[in-house]
Amino acid sequence: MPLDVRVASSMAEAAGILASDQRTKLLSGGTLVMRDVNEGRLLDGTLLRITDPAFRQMNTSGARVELGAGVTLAMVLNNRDLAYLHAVARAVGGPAIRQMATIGGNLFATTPYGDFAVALLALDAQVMVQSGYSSARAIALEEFLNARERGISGLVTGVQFARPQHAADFRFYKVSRVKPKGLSVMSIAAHLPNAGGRISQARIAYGAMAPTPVRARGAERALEGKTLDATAIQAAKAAALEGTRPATDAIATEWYRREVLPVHLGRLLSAEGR
Amino acid sequence: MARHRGRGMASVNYPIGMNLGGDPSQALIHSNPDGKFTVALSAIDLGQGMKQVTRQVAAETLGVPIEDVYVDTADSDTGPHDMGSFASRGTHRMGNAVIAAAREARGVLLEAAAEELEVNAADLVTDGRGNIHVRGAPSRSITVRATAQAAQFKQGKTIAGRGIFLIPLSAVDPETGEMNPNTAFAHACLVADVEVDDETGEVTVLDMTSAYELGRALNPKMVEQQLVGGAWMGQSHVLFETPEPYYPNPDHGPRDFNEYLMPGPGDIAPYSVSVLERPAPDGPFGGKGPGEMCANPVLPAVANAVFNAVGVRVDELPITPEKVLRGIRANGGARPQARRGG
Amino acid sequence: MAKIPVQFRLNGSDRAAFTDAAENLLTTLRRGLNEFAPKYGCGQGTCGVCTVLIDGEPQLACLTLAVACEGRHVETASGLADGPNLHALQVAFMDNFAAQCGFCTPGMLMAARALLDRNPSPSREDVIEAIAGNICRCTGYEPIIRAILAAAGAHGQKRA
Amino acid sequence: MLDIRKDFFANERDDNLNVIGKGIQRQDMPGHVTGRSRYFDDHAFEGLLHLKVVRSPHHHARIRSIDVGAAERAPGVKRILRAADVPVNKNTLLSLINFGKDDEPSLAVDKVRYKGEPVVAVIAESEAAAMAARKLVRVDYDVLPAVFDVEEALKPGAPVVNETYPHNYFEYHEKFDHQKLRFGDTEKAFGAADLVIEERYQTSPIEHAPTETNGTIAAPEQENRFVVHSCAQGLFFSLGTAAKILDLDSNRLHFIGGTVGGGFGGKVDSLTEPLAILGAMLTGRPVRYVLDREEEMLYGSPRGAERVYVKDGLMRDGRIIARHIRSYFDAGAYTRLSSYAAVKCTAHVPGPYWVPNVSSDIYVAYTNRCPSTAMRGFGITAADFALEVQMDKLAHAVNMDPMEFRILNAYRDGDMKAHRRVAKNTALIECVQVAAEKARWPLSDNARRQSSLEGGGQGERGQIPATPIDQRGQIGRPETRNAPATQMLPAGTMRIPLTKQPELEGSRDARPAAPNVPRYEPARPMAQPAVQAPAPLAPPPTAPPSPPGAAPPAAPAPAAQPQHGAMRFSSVFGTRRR
Repeated sequence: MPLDVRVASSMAEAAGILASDQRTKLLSGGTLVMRDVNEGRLLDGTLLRITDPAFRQMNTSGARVELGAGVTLAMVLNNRDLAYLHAVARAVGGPAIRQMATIGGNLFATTPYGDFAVALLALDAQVMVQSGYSSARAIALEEFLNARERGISGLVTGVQFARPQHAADFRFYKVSRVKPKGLSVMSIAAHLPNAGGRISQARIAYGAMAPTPVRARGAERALEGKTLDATAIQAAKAAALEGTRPATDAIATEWYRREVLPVHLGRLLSAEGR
Repeated sequence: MARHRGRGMASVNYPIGMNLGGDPSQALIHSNPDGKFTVALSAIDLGQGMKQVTRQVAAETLGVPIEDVYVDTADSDTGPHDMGSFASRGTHRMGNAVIAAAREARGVLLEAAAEELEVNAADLVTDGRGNIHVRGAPSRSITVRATAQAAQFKQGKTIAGRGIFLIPLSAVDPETGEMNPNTAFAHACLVADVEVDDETGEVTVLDMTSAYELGRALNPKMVEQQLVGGAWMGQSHVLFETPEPYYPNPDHGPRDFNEYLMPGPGDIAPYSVSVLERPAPDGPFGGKGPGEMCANPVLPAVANAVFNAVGVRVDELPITPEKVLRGIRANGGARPQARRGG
Repeated sequence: MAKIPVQFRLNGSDRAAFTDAAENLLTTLRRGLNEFAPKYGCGQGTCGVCTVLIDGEPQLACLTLAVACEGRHVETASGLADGPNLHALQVAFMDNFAAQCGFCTPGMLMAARALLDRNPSPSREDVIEAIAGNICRCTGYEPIIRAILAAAGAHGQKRA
Repeated sequence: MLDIRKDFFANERDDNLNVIGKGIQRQDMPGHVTGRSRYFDDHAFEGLLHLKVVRSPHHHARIRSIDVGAAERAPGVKRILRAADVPVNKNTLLSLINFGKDDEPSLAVDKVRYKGEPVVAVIAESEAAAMAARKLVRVDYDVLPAVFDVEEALKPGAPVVNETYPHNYFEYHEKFDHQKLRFGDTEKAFGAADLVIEERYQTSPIEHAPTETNGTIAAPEQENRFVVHSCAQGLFFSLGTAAKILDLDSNRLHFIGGTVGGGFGGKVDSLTEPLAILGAMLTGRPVRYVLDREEEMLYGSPRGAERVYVKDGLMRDGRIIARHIRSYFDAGAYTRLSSYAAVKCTAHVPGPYWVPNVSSDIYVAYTNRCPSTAMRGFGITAADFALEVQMDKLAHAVNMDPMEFRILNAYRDGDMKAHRRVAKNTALIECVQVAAEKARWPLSDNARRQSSLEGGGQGERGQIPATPIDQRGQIGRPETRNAPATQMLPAGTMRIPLTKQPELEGSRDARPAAPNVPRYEPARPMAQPAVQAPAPLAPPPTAPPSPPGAAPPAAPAPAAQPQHGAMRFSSVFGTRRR
């Protein structure tokens, strides 16, 4: 019973197949699943491909941005409306990987991968999940990521989020050993909307600082209602580690990640980030 | 935040070839009837350029144009025995074996030409452009092509040669370590400029400058390939690489090129090399072989530059940002040392 | 195991092969069609030596499902030269001694080709970005970067 | 990026050559840029089978049982290889030159000694089928305690990694647990030094990480032979290893290789050839065995880690008067080539400097990790890291510029090296001078005036000093590790005859001149270099250990053997294969 491949022409059909057969895995960009196939971790069952154009659809012009789960990082890079996300997309893989890797797939990438999900978390994105033939329901990305550790069911059809008022309100900073491209020592995304010179509803997210991308609640609180000055940044740095659970891996130790997180957060906030 | 610049240097030598000898290499050379030569070896080209360097050695020794020689390696049915391509032995050992084989083939070539020109073979020279002529009398000449045809179809001579090069094995004294190791040594001195971030411990190599003495540079372009690629590998060894990031703890071994850290194309530093040529008495045309040593001076030079920048000695490789940061913390902050020129 | 037919254009000519359902394009090219220019380096998407162009875009053959290439155009380093005439990139790689063991070269060339097709006069940073997914263990990258910039120059002159 | 300084050593060169010295295009470059270069895996075979190995999940464990029943019945499986299928299932690479004992199986027999050690091989119609069947192989293990630190491994009572070397170290000369170097009296010199500085250095393992992973395709050929497409760095090395393990005559094997996707030392071990050929022998079909990248990273042998202790005696004026090195090669679970690296390292001590008193003790230790092997700079790279960082520290300690410090201590033509041979063809000083000039690193006029051609070999620089020797570290007798010196070798003592000139076949015309042969000048006759009888030996390990401190009783000394080119390594190292 070697692997076989099925093709679904609609998302509903795909969701139905996934719901009815536990041994079916969605093959989106292939960067995660095909590696498992090549290395013998995935040996039987069914790979599901989706040809539904909606899977790769983008609505990026309006205030509400909608990206199909099958949208690749290359498509993001080629879309002018999404300029504020280009730095994030460019932080993933090389050109060939970006041609294949999808936003949906990135939501399932385990740490220290998944930098795009970090950005989406800071943008308070909703994940559209379709279970069976019912219509898709929206789940907050944070909730989705928490559920991911327990194993999520259903088909991720896309993500939605409110476009930042000003591109400058959104910042992303990835720390990696290898230039120009490498695994995250950590990545930090921050959405810092600013009303009358004061930050309101700051959302900051970390990658590689926990088993999944996580919110930086301490830093967010420290900045709320403040002007982004040295004092506020100091306060944010002091609260930077709240809620983090970094791991030791081939890239860095837990100790190192904790030690430099405040430094890099400070650089992001003071726009010193490279 | 502060970034500190630092400068370090190191000077090294390197023994060429299997240390104690006893590592033979053989070569066979033969000519087609039109004077085009094939060199049969069992040497391995891993990228270091074995095929081309032996091709140039053969062409030089035979006295024919480079395009008249091709190297065929490695097929155990046609190529004679060779220990292999390691220990920087390829150029030195195989180069000498090829010289030996080419000398023998050249000897037959000149004898055949002498018979055609009715002169003494000892009076003949090659011009390296496919002609053989009497020394001092270029008009009395014959082409290599015509000579090979005459040898094959008139004289019944094989324009061929065989060669072996073997430095006999040396014993090692158990109590003093006395031995006869390599006789050819290459030399180098390298200066590294780095920048160290005292808040994160990150080290950036800004520039490298070196001088290498390699015997004769048989092919400067290929020497450059080795030295530039080797310097990158040295930068990689000293700052990035290891399959056991927390050695001797065996956990967290990298499984792919994402987890196994090496400098990317965005990490490379400008590198300038000067090559000195002090021919090795026993090297092929004095050549030594730069393949292995070219990473070595980079490791200590960068380590010494890190100390010069922030006053931290990291004596365990690789020099990761964590080790540098722990050192800075232990010293109560960065302690930049005296600048050195530059 | 039932084999599945797949047809696509390979370097301009129509080819067909029988593959396993979950077979990757690299295996189909190498073992099914004897197209050996793309190499196996990792099967993980981490080394780039299997980089090919699919409908003009760079992709990793080892992570691409062969059956997903049905009807598409796959280009490898074998198709880079125009008959006996080498592509400007191939000439530049030779002139700059930008290969040692040569194993990364076919993938490197295709990554560079994808760059130049999109951006005929790239900056050094553009070139570095374009080959960021391609590992070279021999050259230290500098000769490769120089070769790609040189090829871009040559392109420019051709156009002018 | 690169320039050639023809102004140096010009009178030692004839630069009037035809093609040598010219940057001519590589013969293999057209193949590389067109994708036509053929590597071992770029060969089509009808009916190609694929081999995958089952690897140990434990660092150290006894194998209780192996059940391959389910795997044999799995779809697409053609053959399972077990240890018993390997004709000669114990080998050591350097057995081809008779150096060291066979200590490594192709497939584990009773015990696994490192995580990732091959236990069973599965051969199937496709890689997927082989990987699926691999999961069905059941191996029961009793996990054993493991040792990962080289110095821990050498302590009595440490877990025994490799029973062929039951004390966890390679055995040199059938006599010592390490390779010695003794030149002058380092202990006395440390006493006389203004400063004594001892430091510890540790290098990490390094993966060769060639872009082409290790692999082999082997296929039955006509005339009852086997064609083997190999990535080996030593074609005949690999052929000989395969012939031995498979108990075949060498002419039954037709090895083809020579175009390799990077090696750096990682393709010397010949791990894939024997199993692929065995598979072809037992299935009658072409068999392909290629490591995947994760295997190459984790279980392809790395450059071994080295721990180096450097102790220097230094004078305030910057002269190093004594240097002692104690270092440990981490061989992992099997010898492979580490034993040779230690000897190469011994010849390298004390680095490119003249030091009047030098000694070293270099150990090869076995640990429960993937066996290490050769890599670019083997035996030298780690030592250079340690020595050159140490040199920087020494210069700092006497407040000298590090370049000036190197030039002051640099070796020169005519200097006596610690392995008792005269240095020549040296050029360290010139390299330092040129690097300084390029880097605009200021040097004193005096340093700029120095030359490798002058001042070497003068007075004691050219002499072999009187040297105390010892019997420390006898095999199986850890209590002897601190034993006192047993004998003083007189100045000028040489025991190893100078190597005779190289064999260089190929006669007739001597133009262009044949390369000169390496000539070692003996020490200048201050004390006539005399071949002396070896020191009295300590009693063999079987004898009752003498109380610590007590000098071992003398035993009859064997006469020095005459040396000749045909000598076997066995007579070099006294470690003939068992």
